[in-house]
Amino acid sequence: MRISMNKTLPLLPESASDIAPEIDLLMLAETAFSIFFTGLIFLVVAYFAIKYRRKSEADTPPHIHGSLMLELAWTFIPFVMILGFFVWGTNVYFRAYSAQPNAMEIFVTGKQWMWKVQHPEGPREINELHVPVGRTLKFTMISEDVLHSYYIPAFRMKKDVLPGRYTYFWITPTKVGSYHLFCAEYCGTQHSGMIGTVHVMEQSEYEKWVSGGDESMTARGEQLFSQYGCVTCHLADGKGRGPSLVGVYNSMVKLQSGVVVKADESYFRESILNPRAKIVEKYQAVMPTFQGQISEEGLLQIIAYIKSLEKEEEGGTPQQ
Amino acid sequence: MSATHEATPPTSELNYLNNGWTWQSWLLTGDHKRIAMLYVISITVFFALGGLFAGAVRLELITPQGDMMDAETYNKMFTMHGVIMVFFFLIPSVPATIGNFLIPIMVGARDLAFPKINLLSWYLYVIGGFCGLYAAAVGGVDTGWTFYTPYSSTYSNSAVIATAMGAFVAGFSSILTGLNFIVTIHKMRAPGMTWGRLPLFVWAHYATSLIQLLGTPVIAITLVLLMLERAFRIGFFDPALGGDPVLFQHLFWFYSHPAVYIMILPGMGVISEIITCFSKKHVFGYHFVAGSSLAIAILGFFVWGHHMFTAGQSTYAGMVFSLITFAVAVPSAVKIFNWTATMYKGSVSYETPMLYAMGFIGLFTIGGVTGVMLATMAIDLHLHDTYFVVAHFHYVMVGGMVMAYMGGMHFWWPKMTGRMYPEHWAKLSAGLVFIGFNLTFFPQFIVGYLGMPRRYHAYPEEFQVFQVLSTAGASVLGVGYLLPLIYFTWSIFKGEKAPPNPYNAKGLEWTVPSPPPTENFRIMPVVNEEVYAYAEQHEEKALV
Amino acid sequence: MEHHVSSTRLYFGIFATLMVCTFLTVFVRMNLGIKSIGIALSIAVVKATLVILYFMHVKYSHVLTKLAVWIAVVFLGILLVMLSMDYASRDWQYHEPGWEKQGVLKN
Amino acid sequence: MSEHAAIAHHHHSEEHVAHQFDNALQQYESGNLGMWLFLLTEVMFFGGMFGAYTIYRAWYPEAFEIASSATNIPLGAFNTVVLIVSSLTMALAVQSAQLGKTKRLVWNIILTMVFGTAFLVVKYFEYSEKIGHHHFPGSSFVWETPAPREVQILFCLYFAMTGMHALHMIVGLGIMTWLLVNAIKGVYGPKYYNPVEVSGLYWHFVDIVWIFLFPMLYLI
Repeated sequence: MRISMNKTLPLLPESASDIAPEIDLLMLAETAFSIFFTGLIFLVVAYFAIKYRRKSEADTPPHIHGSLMLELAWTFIPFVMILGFFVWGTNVYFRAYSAQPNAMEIFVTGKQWMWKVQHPEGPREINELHVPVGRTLKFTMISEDVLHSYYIPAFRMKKDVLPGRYTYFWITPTKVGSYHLFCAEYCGTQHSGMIGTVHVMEQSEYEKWVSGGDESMTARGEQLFSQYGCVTCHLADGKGRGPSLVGVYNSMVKLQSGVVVKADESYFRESILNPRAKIVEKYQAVMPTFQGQISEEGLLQIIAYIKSLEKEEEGGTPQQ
Repeated sequence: MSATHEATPPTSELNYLNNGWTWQSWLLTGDHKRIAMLYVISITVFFALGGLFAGAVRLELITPQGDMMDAETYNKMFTMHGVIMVFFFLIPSVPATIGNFLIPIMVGARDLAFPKINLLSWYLYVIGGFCGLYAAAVGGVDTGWTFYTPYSSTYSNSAVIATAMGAFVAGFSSILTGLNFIVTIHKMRAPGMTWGRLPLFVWAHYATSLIQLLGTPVIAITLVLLMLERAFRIGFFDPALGGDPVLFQHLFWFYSHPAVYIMILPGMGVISEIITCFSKKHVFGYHFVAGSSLAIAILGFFVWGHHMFTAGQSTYAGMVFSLITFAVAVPSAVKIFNWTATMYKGSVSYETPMLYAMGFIGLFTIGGVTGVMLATMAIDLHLHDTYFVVAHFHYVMVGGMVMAYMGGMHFWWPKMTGRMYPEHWAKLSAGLVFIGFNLTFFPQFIVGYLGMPRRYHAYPEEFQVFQVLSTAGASVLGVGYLLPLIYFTWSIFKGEKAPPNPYNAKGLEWTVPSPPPTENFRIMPVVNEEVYAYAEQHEEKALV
Repeated sequence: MEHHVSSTRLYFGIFATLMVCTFLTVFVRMNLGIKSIGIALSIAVVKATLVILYFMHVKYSHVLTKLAVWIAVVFLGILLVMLSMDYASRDWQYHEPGWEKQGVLKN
Repeated sequence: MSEHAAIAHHHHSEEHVAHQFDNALQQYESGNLGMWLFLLTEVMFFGGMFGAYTIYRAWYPEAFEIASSATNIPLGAFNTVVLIVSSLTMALAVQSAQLGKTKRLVWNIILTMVFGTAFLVVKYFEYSEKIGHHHFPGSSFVWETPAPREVQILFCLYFAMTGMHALHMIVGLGIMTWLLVNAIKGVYGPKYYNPVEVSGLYWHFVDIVWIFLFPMLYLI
């Protein structure tokens, strides 16, 4: 497998995502700013060093205390200039880490020392990632052991992958090719072996690839849902001992304590592993914990299934 | 110009070095100058050790396959390099050696306020150092100097507790040094030594000491919690125990970011002294240079989250941290502008300390502007945990602090030992250090932007050319650091005898003999002239 | 050395106040059964202030000592506030646009 | 520097003034400031744990409420009283030294030590009670009712915070012993009471830490 390289400008990595050109532009602007200031300092120091070199031991330099105007100038002018970079950089960052609508989902599980990926349609892969060009992707990531960081230099994107908690990022690949995938957060002995390849494919090719015939995540999740007996209490009509899960994803749930929380991936994960942490209003704390019984990948499958329950109900009358 | 000159005793008289030759007179001394020399020796040992580990890392990285040592050994090499250089070299470097030696003399006192506590700091440092050496001897530690949980507390199979204990104990050494400095600067200034007359070296150490007092205890308790979690599974940070690994990062960086300023502020103090002396001019904007030290120390406590932009920290918190990080760049820039302006219309000579100081200005500027890049959240998305970060902090720590330390050692070597160093060799080594340093670390900016993560034992082939350049530079740098070790040692025995004030510099330390007597002053000084009064010196000369 | 010497009466007065405060905080919790972070910590702050001002003589001390106390309070505050800032706002950015309009689901 | 250079004024003749100081006042002020700076670091040392407590309390409010009801409020309250009494006797010890009442100084130091020891003894019983109930975190931890992991975090904080506090008490008792020996020798008086005062500052600080730990770990 050949990694795509930037041939026109070998000092820049390949640029293959929607935010990559923006980050490159920002970097270019800051580099220009930096070269200007560093160059200025270098030149002035060199000029003073030569012009005012000591000619004799009896040199008598004038006594200059300083200048308030100069101090104010070189305090505030650089500050205002870098404030511009702050606003610009923060803007791009917020877009990169904020939720985007209609994203295609990718589920990543990191463990010492491999990256496992699940696609909702079914395919699973290790240390590789196949994605279509031009689609917005939502990465939902979790670690089974220590800290990792999912880093694709060609996308100019990384995010730490933590144990016990989902982290996310959104990105749109813009260029077909194969790119490096690295673990950027030190994770132990084979840290430098926790690498792989990201394949950005044409939409049509991706569809061919993804229809490999594997069972979908939703289907696997549904199996787990009945295997662990979830289905016996979480009845779809809401008459079970546990609340119905149909259409719950992304909605607001009122808890016994009166607090209203958002039912996102983290909420479901917590409710499976630590059911008593958040009890839904009008229900009893009777659910046992599944801590240590379901793998992180299995949890993602169950959550994918719960999320799919909403989609199936779209158009129909919601069951309450 | 000074009455103390007339009272200068003949060199045959006792000074702090020849006042007692027994082991006890050194190991149980309360004299800040002797303790400073003990520190010089011990941090040199650790610098050499840390340098050896760095050498191993650089050799391994010549080839991309990772074929010189196995991954575990490599991980231990960079961890030990980081731990030793940060906790046992950079943090004590200037404050515990040059600072310890000079602060009482500069403010006009006989010693630090608490000589026994000063000695205790050195012993704590040595005990901490032995903990670190013990960890290395029983197989090393492989967590990275940042000790991130849960790897350090649960998964690593190396000597984490011994190393953390070393850093913990050395931390108390640092706290006590800072405490001693603040009390000395507040309470023991000579008559007439007002706050506005304090040398900028003292101001910088005052700011440093504040950070040592307020930041170090937080990492101390964090390391204690880490050790408890590792030893007894008392959970604080491991998610398997209900904890949050990001909390460890918060508490760790609450100290470790300000600690970066512990490492650089004293260096800035050194540079202020050198530039004014070799330009024969009052420091431009004295009050702003002094104030910027305090500004850096205080603002430095508000920026730690910029190490965690990609760590799963809230983006909104990150925004606040980013903004203040931009702000903290300003006082550093103010210093650089003022140093440059100090040379304006001066009488600039190029002795070795000045070469180091000019090198510092250049390298620290590069370190600073790349820091502004990393403070930009969007750029940090790409650059965090890559070689770009490695290059950036080496430009600040090595290009900044080590250059300043070397400059300071050359500048005050005649004062500390009473001997001159060989000027030509020193200039050669300053040049080698500057060239070797840039060759080592500049390629890392590029390989970092290309996307090579740090702490990689093996790496894709396309990065090799930069790593080879870097290793080549490191060997030049190594020679640059070996030379001073040799000629400094030589000069102690064979060097030319140094006069009290070889550079015609200003400041109380240049009014006492070289080396100074045990209690620094034969006659306690009274200060009645402004700081850095180089112009007055000439007027006086003209009158005579 | 002219230093302030507090009277024995003052010491016992402060001591009595501290005792009353301790009684109050326990009474609120055990007898009234109120678990209130606000009440308990406010009483603790009052007690700590009394100890600092009178037992530790800060009220009669050099301005430098007063400054040291304030620095301790301020920097502890920086640690706690900036730390909480992250935890309080962690999940804000993960909400997809328009999610809040979906309303509360009644199970 | 000056034509009017000062004459060296070593007050070696002045009793108890160390060689690096000009006079007793400078030594007194230095010692005092030094202790206050040390307490500054102590605040930040405990501050790290207070930070962890704040976060986990916000994360697991229910678990913390359940767990804090397992702490023994009467014993905690008793210890609070004991520590406040010891702070009073410590303050009186400083006052006695200032006034030169050596006998009263000795007795107040002894009382401070007695109350300090009483605190530790009560703490010992509290610890053994908790360990007996398997509430010590780690492999032996048992918690029957919900959310054991989250409850355990509070006990981790409980043992870390009170343990660190108890360690400070033990150090304090060591300092008191040293003070007592010197006080019996009659070292301290109106001219030289700085060691008593700075030790008192330390003792009061440890008291203040407990003033916060008590509500945080027992009451809320």
